[in-house]
Amino acid sequence: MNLNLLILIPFLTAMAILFCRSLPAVRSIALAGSAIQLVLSLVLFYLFSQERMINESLMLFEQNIVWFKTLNINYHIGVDGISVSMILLTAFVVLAGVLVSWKMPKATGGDGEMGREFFFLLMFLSLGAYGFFISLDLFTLFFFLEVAVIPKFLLIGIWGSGKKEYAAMKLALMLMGGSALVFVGLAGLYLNTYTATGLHTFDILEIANMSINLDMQLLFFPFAFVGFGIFTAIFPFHTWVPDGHSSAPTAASMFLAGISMKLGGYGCLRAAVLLMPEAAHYYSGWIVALSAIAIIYGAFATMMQTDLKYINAYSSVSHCGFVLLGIGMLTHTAIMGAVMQMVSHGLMTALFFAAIGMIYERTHTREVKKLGGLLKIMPFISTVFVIAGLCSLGLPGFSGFVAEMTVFVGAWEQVDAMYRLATILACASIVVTAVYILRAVGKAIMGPIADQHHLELTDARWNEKMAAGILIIGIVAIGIAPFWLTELVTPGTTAIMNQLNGF
Amino acid sequence: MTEIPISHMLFVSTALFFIGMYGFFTRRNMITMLMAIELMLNSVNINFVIFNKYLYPEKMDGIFFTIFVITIAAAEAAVAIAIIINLYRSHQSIDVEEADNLKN
Amino acid sequence: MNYANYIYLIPLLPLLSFLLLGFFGRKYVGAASGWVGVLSLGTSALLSVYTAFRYFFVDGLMDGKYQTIIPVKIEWLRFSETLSIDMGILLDPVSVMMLVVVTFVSLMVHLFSIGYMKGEERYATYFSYLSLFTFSMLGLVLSTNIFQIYMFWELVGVSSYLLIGYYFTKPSAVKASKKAFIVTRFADLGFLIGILILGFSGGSFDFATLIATLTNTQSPELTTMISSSFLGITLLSWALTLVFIGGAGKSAMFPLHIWLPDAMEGPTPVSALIHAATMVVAGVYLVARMFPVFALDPAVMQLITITGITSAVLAAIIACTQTDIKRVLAYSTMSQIGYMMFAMGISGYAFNDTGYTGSLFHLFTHAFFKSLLFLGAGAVIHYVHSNEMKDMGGLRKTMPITHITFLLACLAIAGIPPLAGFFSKEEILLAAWESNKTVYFMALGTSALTAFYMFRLYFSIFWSKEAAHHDNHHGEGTFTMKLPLLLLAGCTIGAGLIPFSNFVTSNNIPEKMELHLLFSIAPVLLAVLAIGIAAILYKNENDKPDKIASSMNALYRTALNKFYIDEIYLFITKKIIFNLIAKPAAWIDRNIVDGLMNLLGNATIIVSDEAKSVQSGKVQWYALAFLGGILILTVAFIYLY
Amino acid sequence: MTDQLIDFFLLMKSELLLLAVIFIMLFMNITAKENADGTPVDNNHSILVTANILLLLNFLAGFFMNTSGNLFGDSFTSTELTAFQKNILNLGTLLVSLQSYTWLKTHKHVMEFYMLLLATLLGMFLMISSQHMLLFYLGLELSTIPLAALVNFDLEKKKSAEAAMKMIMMSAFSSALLLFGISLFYGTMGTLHFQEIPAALNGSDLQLYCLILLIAAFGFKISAVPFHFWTADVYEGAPVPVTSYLSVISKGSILFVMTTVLYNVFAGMGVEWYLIICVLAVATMITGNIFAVRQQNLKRLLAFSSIAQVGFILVGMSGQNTEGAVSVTYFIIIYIFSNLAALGVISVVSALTGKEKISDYKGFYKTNPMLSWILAIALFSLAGIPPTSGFFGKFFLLLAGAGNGNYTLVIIAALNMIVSLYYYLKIVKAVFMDANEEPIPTINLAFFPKAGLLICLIGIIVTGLASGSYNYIQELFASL
Repeated sequence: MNLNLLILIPFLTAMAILFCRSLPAVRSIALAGSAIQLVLSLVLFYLFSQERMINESLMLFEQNIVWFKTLNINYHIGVDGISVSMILLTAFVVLAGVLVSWKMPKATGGDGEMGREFFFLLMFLSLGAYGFFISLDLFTLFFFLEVAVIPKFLLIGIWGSGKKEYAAMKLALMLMGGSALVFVGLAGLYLNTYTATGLHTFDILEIANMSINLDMQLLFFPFAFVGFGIFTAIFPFHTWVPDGHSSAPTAASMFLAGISMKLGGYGCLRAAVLLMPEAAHYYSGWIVALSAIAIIYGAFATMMQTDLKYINAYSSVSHCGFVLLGIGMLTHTAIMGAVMQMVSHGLMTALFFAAIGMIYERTHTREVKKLGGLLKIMPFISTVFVIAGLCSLGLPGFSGFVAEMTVFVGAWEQVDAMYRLATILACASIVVTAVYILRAVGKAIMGPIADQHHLELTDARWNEKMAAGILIIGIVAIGIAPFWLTELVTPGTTAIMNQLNGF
Repeated sequence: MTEIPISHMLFVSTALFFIGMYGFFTRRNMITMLMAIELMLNSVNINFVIFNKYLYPEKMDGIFFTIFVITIAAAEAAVAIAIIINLYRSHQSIDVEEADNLKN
Repeated sequence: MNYANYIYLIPLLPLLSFLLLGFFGRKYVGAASGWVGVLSLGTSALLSVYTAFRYFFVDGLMDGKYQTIIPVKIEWLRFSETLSIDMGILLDPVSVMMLVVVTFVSLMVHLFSIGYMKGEERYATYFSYLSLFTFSMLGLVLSTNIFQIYMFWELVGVSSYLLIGYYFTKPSAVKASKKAFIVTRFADLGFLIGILILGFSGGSFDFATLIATLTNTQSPELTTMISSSFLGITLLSWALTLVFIGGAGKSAMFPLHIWLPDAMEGPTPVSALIHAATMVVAGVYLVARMFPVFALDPAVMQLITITGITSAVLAAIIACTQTDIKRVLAYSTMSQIGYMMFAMGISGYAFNDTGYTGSLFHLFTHAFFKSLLFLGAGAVIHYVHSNEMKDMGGLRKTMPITHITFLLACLAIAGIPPLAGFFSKEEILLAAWESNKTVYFMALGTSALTAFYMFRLYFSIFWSKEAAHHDNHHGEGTFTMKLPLLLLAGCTIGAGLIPFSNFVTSNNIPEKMELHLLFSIAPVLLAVLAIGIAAILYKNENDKPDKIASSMNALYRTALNKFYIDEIYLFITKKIIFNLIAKPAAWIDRNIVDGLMNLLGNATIIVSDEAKSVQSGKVQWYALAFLGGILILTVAFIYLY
Repeated sequence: MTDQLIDFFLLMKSELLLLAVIFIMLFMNITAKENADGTPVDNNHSILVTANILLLLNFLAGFFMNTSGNLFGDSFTSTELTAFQKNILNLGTLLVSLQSYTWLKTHKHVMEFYMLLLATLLGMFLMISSQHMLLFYLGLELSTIPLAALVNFDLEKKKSAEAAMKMIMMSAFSSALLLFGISLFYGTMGTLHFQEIPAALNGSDLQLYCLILLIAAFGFKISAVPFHFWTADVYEGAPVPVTSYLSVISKGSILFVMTTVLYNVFAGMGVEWYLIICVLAVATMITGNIFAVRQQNLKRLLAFSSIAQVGFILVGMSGQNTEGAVSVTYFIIIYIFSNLAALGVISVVSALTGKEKISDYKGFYKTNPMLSWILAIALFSLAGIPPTSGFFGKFFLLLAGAGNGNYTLVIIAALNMIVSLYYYLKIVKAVFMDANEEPIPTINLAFFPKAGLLICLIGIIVTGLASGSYNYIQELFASL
């Protein structure tokens, strides 16, 4: 399969959108485009599974085109199971995001709702994500990582709510900070590679086969890891998450939390841990400590939030901590868990934001205190909310459980007392998670109806039902039958483990 | 007649240069500042000439440089004065301290 | 018919009915929802009984021992070479026994609910939740793998949450459901860590492998777990204690019991199913499931004993003072589970295992009479529209069937022969007598208290004052409500006669049941005495109970307020966790962590503002700066560098 | 003799063509018709069309018949590289000219504008080709003095006059210092010929001092801190097209020369100038960014941002390897496109409405979506956000800088990118997100500015994604 299609389809969709005049045309094209993306990613999944049976090499469907010859920068793409799972996640979230945005959020500054620009930016964002996940060249990887920053800024700033400009600016600057650190890390890595031709290289597979000078690894690993970590809300650089997520329009929140935060985790794994394994061992204690703090501290901070979006945003901090915890533990199971948690959190948090967006669109408030008894008024949306919540607190049958448990089991394999303590703290967060999720559910969804005006509100429309349905299918597919996902990612994670154990 | 040592010459030119610079920093009249610049340029000219004469008498580089510097200084002064005149039209003053509307 | 051909249907049928009712119930099935549930459950129950019959009488027993049969097993999630979650079905005496109990009681509750829940807006949803619960509970009892049990453990927790919060517009119901979930979740945290330790150090999540490894004294895993310790306690003890904490949470053992009384906010049939017969005994089941491993560690066994007996006594005392009939029953449940628990604790493995058998026997019988009590209470509540004793009285005439069945159940729980409770309780008391006299006397006291408060309940409901004139629009209930009462009453009478140790023992080798009639004299006499006291105090309305209550004011108050345990929890959560952890965390995040980020930005802006004056607009100053730059470079590079 | 003559013409092709254009303009100016009352006929449009066509032809001619060789006793050189660099400047000038259409259309002295402008360009060409300090100095002055006049081109504006005064004073001062340095160089080396200097370098303190003076003069022209103070004032006071010209063409030419001079002529003092450049780079980046953060006037903001950009360029220059030189040249192309696109929009708006403040641009998107996007993309390119070419430019600059092993410098540069993003986004925010009661009215662009902006836009997008230009520059430098 030609992976370029993954970039091409969003690109063509975006271009087509530019030439549309009316909102219905725009969103139909966007819907068609994202549906094609989903089909494409499913086809990719199928073909990948087929190919995997006969092809042993780490990356499949590789393509390598020389880009900047003298700098040895290539447009090198290919996928392994981890990328495929991320691509699937992206496709699911994109389609759901487009569906949720059927009725456009209101824009400021421009003319009317600016549907064209909105969907254009959404497509652009998905292009960045796809490109990122298929890149096998650090330059390309970094290129796509940064491509996604500006659309986020505009989406939040134009269509957001609340302190949107502040949030947009904060998000853009902090992510840019992350990129800057990533840049330093990658550039340092690049300059310490030596190929047969005497040039440096950005090629991930080539670097993986070299041994980088240990001092240099120790110097650049923190840059790369923290840089990517900022995208995944590493403590203490997570503060863009609450503000950014809560101010963003629904679809943008879904993209941000569902896809964008995964870029970081994927990058940490692919660029930092895979390429600098010795440094990963050296710094793993730090990573684990920071992520354990993020998990438990994020969870406690969530308890005090009263805005639904803030609740989910802070819980994202906590949940993404599991990703970093899994990576930091450096055991095969834990890393696999981290990957699964990325997929799971992506779907789950997108669903959560979708539900919150639907509630907000109708009630015009996200304050838990002003909501109540929604289950009676809008049973579908409330059920979606509860499902997202239950997935978030790790209920078996949903993806969250599978991912978290894998991380825990993997984390427990590290026998050192400090790691154990971190694991126990992380485990403890499941209780805190239950507390804040149930508080939110109990107040907003259950309980007496808070506002009699809410009684006139309607339940979900077809597009919203479809959006939620798509995400729930994803969540349940992992929750009920995780084996396909583990099978998919195992070769990739094994390669990382071999790299980690290879010295 | 004994030859004047190069250091004497250089002393003169350097002194001239810094006198010019001092003038440039302290004078408030723009025309005077231009004159100070001329002093600096002339010190450079002296430099060129004496280096040429004392150290490298076989080539004419220094002398030529001097000629060009003199020419260009004239052109520069011409444009500068034109600008100053124009400035005077709008500001009614050629006090450099008063031409500070563009700042921060 | 091979087990593998049909056995998976037992849990899957309720799942199907859950999906059907959950997705389409409200719109398409409507009033037929109840019957859908009954149908699926009925099939499950029939299959279960068939399985039990086959297992116990046809092919379970080989070489004088009940075999562990695993007809279905698939690898669900592989963690590493040794560790994986397998989904499977495990048949051994305990699980088969539980299978029968769960499906049967669930079927009864489904039946009863058809009448009880009639006219509810979310009728279909109710039955889908019930089906979900039954599915989860069946999955739990059939688990082959400790992680599988944990998964279904969580699922029963959430179904319980959904059912307690069924009346979701009632704030108290919402609160109770939240409390139930969070408290058990807290316990599950222990369970989870216990699982992690066991899995990592024991080398497997699989029950069979785990038990085989750890009971083998030569195995390196056991050696490691016994030799390595943390805070002076061996790893094995840690693991088992933590697992037990999980069980204690689910089984509402002291001090994790606080959720159970509140859980009575749910519809009464739900309480009968979940909070009396099945889910709450999961803790006991868990200990039984891993009994060979638990038996390795006397310290943990002692902990189980202490927890069990404390809960039994405490709950019995509290039950004497409560006025809400469901709460009385809830505390009685807790007390009875305490019985089962300490019986587990005092039992030995393979020999001297009367406690084990007694515990499970009691679990078995208790399921019947306690669900009967709850359903009876449900019928009463349905009739009088209140939970409070003071609103009841003299109902024996208007509700004859309920009255008789309720009386039978009360007698059974009080341990009056030849009802079911007598046999199982005697077995437990016997075991206690043989192992620990203190426990025995405490248990005996509890037994008497049980008889007392049960009859206090019985007399208050059915005797006491004359029946008030309730608007009797639906009579005692429909046939579907009476039938389960009668069936359960039948079981209450008959279940005790089963020679239980022929089927369930700790090492699965059948033993002959012995009856010690002489030994039984004391408990029975005590029970009768207690019933007598209850009759004097409560049969007719009088002020004696109040006098007695005021005469031991302090104790009464403390018991009435449930020993203030709720308040302690409230203090810890609200005051300490909220105010000292969560609030500061949120504050620090906004003001310090985020503040630092903002500070960076603001500092840049301030510096920028301040620096602007450097650009003064004076050309001479610019030239000076120019010269200054040159001088600095000169000095730096020529003289310093 | 004919061969020599042909060589002469070919080698000086760029300069001669430019001269030809200047003379055509001069001729047209002399023969301009007058109305009956003695005022000149208003035929600005046709003059502008002619000028732009001539510049276009000039630019196209730059692609052909480029030969290498030396003239004037080896003090003038022409190579593929210089031809390419000159043509970059040609393109830039063409773009500036296209964008100044709106402004010049109503201006009284169009011809003079072009003559002065092209005279400075000629000076830059000479500078780029120079192999001797004398020629270099002549080129430098030729490119500076007419610029001062250009800055004053809105004769009636107070700001314009002040800016011009500052510019001429400062440039006179800096050239005096430069000359002082050159004279001392002469004293120590006895030659000012670029090919002979490397052999004469001995690394003495005096030579180092001279080098500092030389770098200061460069620093003045490219506005490196602390020689940058004039920049903001002049940029603000000058007419926008002149600002554009100053910020990209003038700066670009000096950077070309600086690269050649430092890399080739003063390679022997590499250790010394490397450190100086590093210090300047850090100071420039930080100062430029810090000052830009709080600016309200767009031109002033872009002035400081261009200072910051120079800091980044200096980081690349500190790489001291082929990548360094290549990335600097490459970045200048990108910078020309990006900055001209941004200033082009501002130029049009300023010419038509006189509004130059950020707050004036609130709600700009509502009335001028196309211009807003161009402005935004240009700013993203300046900030170094992909997929614009600015990303590639910055990436390669910093990579080249890091290639010398100075990671600290790269880290500082990377952090500065964040600050710079802040103020660029501030503009974007005003344009896209803020509501405004009285937004700038919808602007109907004339053909020339539109063409200019579109070329910039295409340049911004294509230069990066298509690796051709980078590889070409790489070949040019490698062939030296």
